Amino acid sequence: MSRTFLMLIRRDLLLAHRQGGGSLLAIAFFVLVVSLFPLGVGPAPEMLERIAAGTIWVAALLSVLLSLDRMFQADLEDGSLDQLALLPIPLALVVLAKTIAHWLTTGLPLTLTAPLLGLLMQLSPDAYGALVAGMLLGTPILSLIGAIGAALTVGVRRGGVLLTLIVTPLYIPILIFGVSAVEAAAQGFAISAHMLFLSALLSGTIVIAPIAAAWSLKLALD
Amino acid sequence: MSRTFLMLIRRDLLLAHRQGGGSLLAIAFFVLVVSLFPLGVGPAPEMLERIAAGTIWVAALLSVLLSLDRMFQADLEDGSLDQLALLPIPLALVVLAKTIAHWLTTGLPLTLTAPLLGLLMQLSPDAYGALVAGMLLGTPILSLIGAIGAALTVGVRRGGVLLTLIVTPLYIPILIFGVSAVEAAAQGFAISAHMLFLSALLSGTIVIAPIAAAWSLKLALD
Amino acid sequence: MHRFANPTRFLRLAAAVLPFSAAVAALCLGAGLVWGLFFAPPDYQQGDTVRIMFIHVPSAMMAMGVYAGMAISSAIALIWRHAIADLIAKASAPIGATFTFICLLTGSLWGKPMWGTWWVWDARLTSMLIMLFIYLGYMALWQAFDDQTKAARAAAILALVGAINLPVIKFSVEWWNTLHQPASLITMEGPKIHESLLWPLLLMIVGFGAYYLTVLIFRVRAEIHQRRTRMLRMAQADRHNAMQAAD
Amino acid sequence: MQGQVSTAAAVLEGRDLAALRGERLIFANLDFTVSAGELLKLVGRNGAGKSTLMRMIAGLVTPFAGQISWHGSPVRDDPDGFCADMIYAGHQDGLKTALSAAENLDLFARLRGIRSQPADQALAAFGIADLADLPVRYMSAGQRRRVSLARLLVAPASLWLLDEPLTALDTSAIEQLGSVVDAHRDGGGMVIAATHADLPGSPGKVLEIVPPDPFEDDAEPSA
Amino acid sequence: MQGQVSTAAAVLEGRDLAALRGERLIFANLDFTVSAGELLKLVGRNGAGKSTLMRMIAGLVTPFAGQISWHGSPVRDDPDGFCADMIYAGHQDGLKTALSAAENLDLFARLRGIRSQPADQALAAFGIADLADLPVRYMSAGQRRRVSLARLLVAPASLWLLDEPLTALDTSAIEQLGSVVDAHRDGGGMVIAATHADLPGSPGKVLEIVPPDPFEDDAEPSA
Ligand code: HEM
Ligand SMILES: Nc1ncnc2c1ncn2[C@@H]1O[C@H](COP(=O)(O)OP(=O)(O)OP(=O)(O)O)[C@@H](O)[C@H]1O
Ligand SMILES: Nc1ncnc2c1ncn2[C@@H]1O[C@H](COP(=O)(O)OP(=O)(O)OP(=O)(O)O)[C@@H](O)[C@H]1O
Ligand SMILES: [Mg+2]
Ligand SMILES: [Mg+2]
Repeated sequence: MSRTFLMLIRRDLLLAHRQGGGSLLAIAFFVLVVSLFPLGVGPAPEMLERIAAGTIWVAALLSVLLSLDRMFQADLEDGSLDQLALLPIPLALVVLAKTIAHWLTTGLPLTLTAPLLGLLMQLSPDAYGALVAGMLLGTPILSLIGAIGAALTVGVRRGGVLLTLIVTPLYIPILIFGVSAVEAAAQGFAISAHMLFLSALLSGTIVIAPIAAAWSLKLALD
Repeated sequence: MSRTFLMLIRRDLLLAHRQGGGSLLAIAFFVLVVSLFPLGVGPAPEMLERIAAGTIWVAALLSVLLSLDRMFQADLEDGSLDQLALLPIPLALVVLAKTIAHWLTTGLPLTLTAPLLGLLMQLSPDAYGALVAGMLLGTPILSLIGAIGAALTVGVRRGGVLLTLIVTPLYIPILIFGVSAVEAAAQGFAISAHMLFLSALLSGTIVIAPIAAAWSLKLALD
Repeated sequence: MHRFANPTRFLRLAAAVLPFSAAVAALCLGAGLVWGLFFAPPDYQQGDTVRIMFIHVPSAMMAMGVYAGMAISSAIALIWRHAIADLIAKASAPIGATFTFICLLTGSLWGKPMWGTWWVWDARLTSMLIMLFIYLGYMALWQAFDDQTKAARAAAILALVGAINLPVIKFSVEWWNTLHQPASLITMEGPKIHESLLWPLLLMIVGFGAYYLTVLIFRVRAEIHQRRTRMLRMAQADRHNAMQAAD
Repeated sequence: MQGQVSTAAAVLEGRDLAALRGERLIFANLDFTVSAGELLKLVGRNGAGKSTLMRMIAGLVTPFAGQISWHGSPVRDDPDGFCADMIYAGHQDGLKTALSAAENLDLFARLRGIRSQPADQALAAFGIADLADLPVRYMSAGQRRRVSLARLLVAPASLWLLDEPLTALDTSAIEQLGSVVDAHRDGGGMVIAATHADLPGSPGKVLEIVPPDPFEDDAEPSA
Repeated sequence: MQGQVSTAAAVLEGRDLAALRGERLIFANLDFTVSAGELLKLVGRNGAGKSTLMRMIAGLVTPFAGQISWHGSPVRDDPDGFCADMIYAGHQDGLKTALSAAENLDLFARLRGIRSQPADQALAAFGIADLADLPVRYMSAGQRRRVSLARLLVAPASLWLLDEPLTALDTSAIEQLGSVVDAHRDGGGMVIAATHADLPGSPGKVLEIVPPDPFEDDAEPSA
């Protein structure tokens, strides 16, 4: 069982790699979206500093959103989702493995890129820790919630945009806590409460999301 | 020829409608992204007013980006792109028809929604005209440039994200001019220069983009 | 089979050019660096930080120049289906992207003492950042196709479309008033830089150009050899299959 | 509608199965049995419900009525045990086009945990050993089909479910599939195949799927 | 490799064609002719290049060498005129699953400008008149194939290109296709079909695609 599980993660990483620099493109999109804002909003540094945390988090959220689309869709289209569903392990574990692979190829690289964007957006030096810690806890939740949305909309007409609509509202709490942690840190306050909340959310979703997503996938295959 | 052309536009509109409220979803995404900002940045009105134009334009740009993905992909996957390419009219006209349909289902509804979001973001009353006029001229350019990107990446691994990477840089001039028109109007300046620039850009791309996209599509079918 | 345009002519030309370009690159870069870093006088305003210029300006010029070259060879490849032109464009991209990156890096290193910040969102800096993305997109597009002939044509179309960014970068300092300083080297009235800085700078520029040419030749050669290996392997596989089928 | 009951003990048994698609009853009161070494051919006109039954047996579609049992106990009670001993080759290939043929097969075997034959050998059985390292993306329709059928040989399973396996295959590949199926049955394996053409090799039982009588009372879905 | 030259004047003619896929020569020096009323069957093992040739004739794939002419003049000179008189039914159905069968056919006929038969009649010829208003999404593999073949009847064209038309069809549908093809040929139409199984109806010419000799010098791509 655990060998199959690890093998599934490796499979998705291999595919992401073969299908052309998965994480690199996610990072590029992240940087691009963040740089759109100064262009739109204007370059005044004190202005940028104020919107820095929000912009970086929103961009991370959009980058994850954009990459969710293909989480199950590609496997459905070529029939390999049938094969995954027929593996002799529970479908929820398959989903968990795919979600971990998704995080490793998007959430993690985004987290590692975030400080650089902080520099571009004139983020206050005290806030970098909170930004990275928040994203380290928050991005796995994004992948997990995203897995539910991706499973619900897989094989559905206009799935991509529908997915966005379903998932974005669920992302908002994470956005709010992530951003307020950064702002608290910038003003010298403690961020342990924020981190505690994100950790609790993570432990909750890591249990619930794979099960919910597995149910939804079964519907798509039926 | 012109009957086939009009029929092609009708076809895509019909499909967008049948495949589940195409425009509605684009609008919803647009509204969602804009409303993330007061959440991420905080609700102070003077702050919102300063970032209003930029945020609305960036959100419109992202909504269009997100909808480009399926412009040719769905037709490629089910083989109807072959049939479209074999119609007895030049492929560039087919592309133009599809682009017009794309604009009618995304750019136009976004333009019509934008004033509402202006209200939400405390946009200065003088600026609404510039916002709508700019988007009316700018969103067709987004669809046209997007068609090139969509055609280049159709059928390609990780096409969606690659598309974004290719197209976003090309969108930036439109973003900058659209936003600065709104800001000029808010400060009581004339915006005719901005509109002239956008019109010129539109006339240029309407000629070049369908041809470039048609070339690229031929590659995907080859 | 002209599509695999006989590359021997290119290879011969490359072999002839290579020693010169390598020598010019080594000489100019060596002399320029020593002159610029140790002998050129510090600027009366900027002090020693002005020496960043000797890397920054040549890499900025090369970033744009390489892109222009890439766009031209893409056009040639599209119109005349010239295989070597494709390879030149492909081989140029990573070099150009590196120059762009160096320009951004040295620019922000310079920006910290000059403007008090690593980065500002002014038109020139931003358009340079965009150029980096166009380079990356171009390279990613090559990677995204397995079929090299298709990849070549798609990438060529993108290179041409992306070329509109070039004038935007070049004239950004004039169209928008920005922090970045306007052109002082290549202007209508001739260079506006003091001679003591101008000469090492020119040396560096020539050195960067020769360096680009040298690396380009190496990369194109590698591409040609790779393609040959691929063709030989395929021919071998076909023969093997034919022999098997005959048994 | 019934398959003939064979003399050997049935390993796989479907009883009183009914399928609903889009609120329409596709088939009902369907029974079948498959014992060790048997081949069950599903036939029926286009749209009769062959693919639906196939997916139902695999466990992908839930029966609207009836029950499927494996070695005497309902599949529902231990789906993972059943999955471990069954391979489903559906309409779609289920191949990753970015990976080579050998990589696809290796992945399949590793995910299932046990490997019965190396990928090369399985590909050779379908006459495409020389394409082992070619990405599936480059393959023709028939070549892809061969790779997807080669999966049957890389992981052990006693039940094979083949939905229109002959699609796009040329005559030599059809012969090869026939002998692969025969060898599997000789070793006690079972095969269920839905196909319009003839599968070469020793003949098997036939189950014809016919639409339910719309006037029969208890076949009505609302009943 | 050559098709036999027929006595009637050739309408479609391919001369000295070669195809390159992924920098590899698939076939070379291929010649064929098709005259009014003729059926040309493409045969060859899996991966021989039947689909490639089909797409090349349709104008989707550019020939690496050689030339195709239509009524004596190169297709390249007037692709639109050729397209207006040709229907290509490829591997993929080219149907929009959100639309019903009738809507799909109507769309096809309207885009081409001229309609030869109403959709219902075309669907009836393939025995699925009752499915006219069912969205294609809900159809089985064979039903979809029938809809996609019904396209041949809604718009006039003298050349039909059929790539593995028999895939997923049951015997009755195969018979129907056979008679549709015969009727088309009787009216002077031409058909090129790539298929591994036999198409019923009056026989046609056969063109076998064989791989180029890898030992022959000028077939070497690096030459
Ligand atoms: C990351 C930040 C920067 C970027 C992306 C950047 C980019 C560029 C570009 C694209 C050029 C154009 C070269 C040409 O027109 O041929 C250039 C030239 C130049 N840059 Fe920067 N630059 C940056 C920061 C700076 C800073 C901080 C300074 C010093 C105050 C500076 C001084 C110059 C000078 C003196 C030139 C030569 C202008 C000429 O002679 O035409 N740059 N830079
Ligand atoms: N993009 C590509 N790159 C490399 N090889 C390719 C590519 N596309 C097709 N091929 C190869 O070209 C050959 C011809 O493919 P084609 O689909 O025309 O065969 P086919 O005769 O239709 O076979 P089938 O009977 O299996 O459908 C195959 O061997 C295939 O592997
Ligand atoms: N989601 C759905 N909603 C409504 N009807 C459906 C749906 N899916 C399938 N059907 C119908 O169910 C029937 C059975 O389909 P199935 O694919 O099982 O047929 P099949 O026997 O495999 O046919 P074929 O030989 O054409 O492959 C078809 O008549 C089809 O129209
Ligand atoms: Mg079926
Ligand atoms: Mg084929």
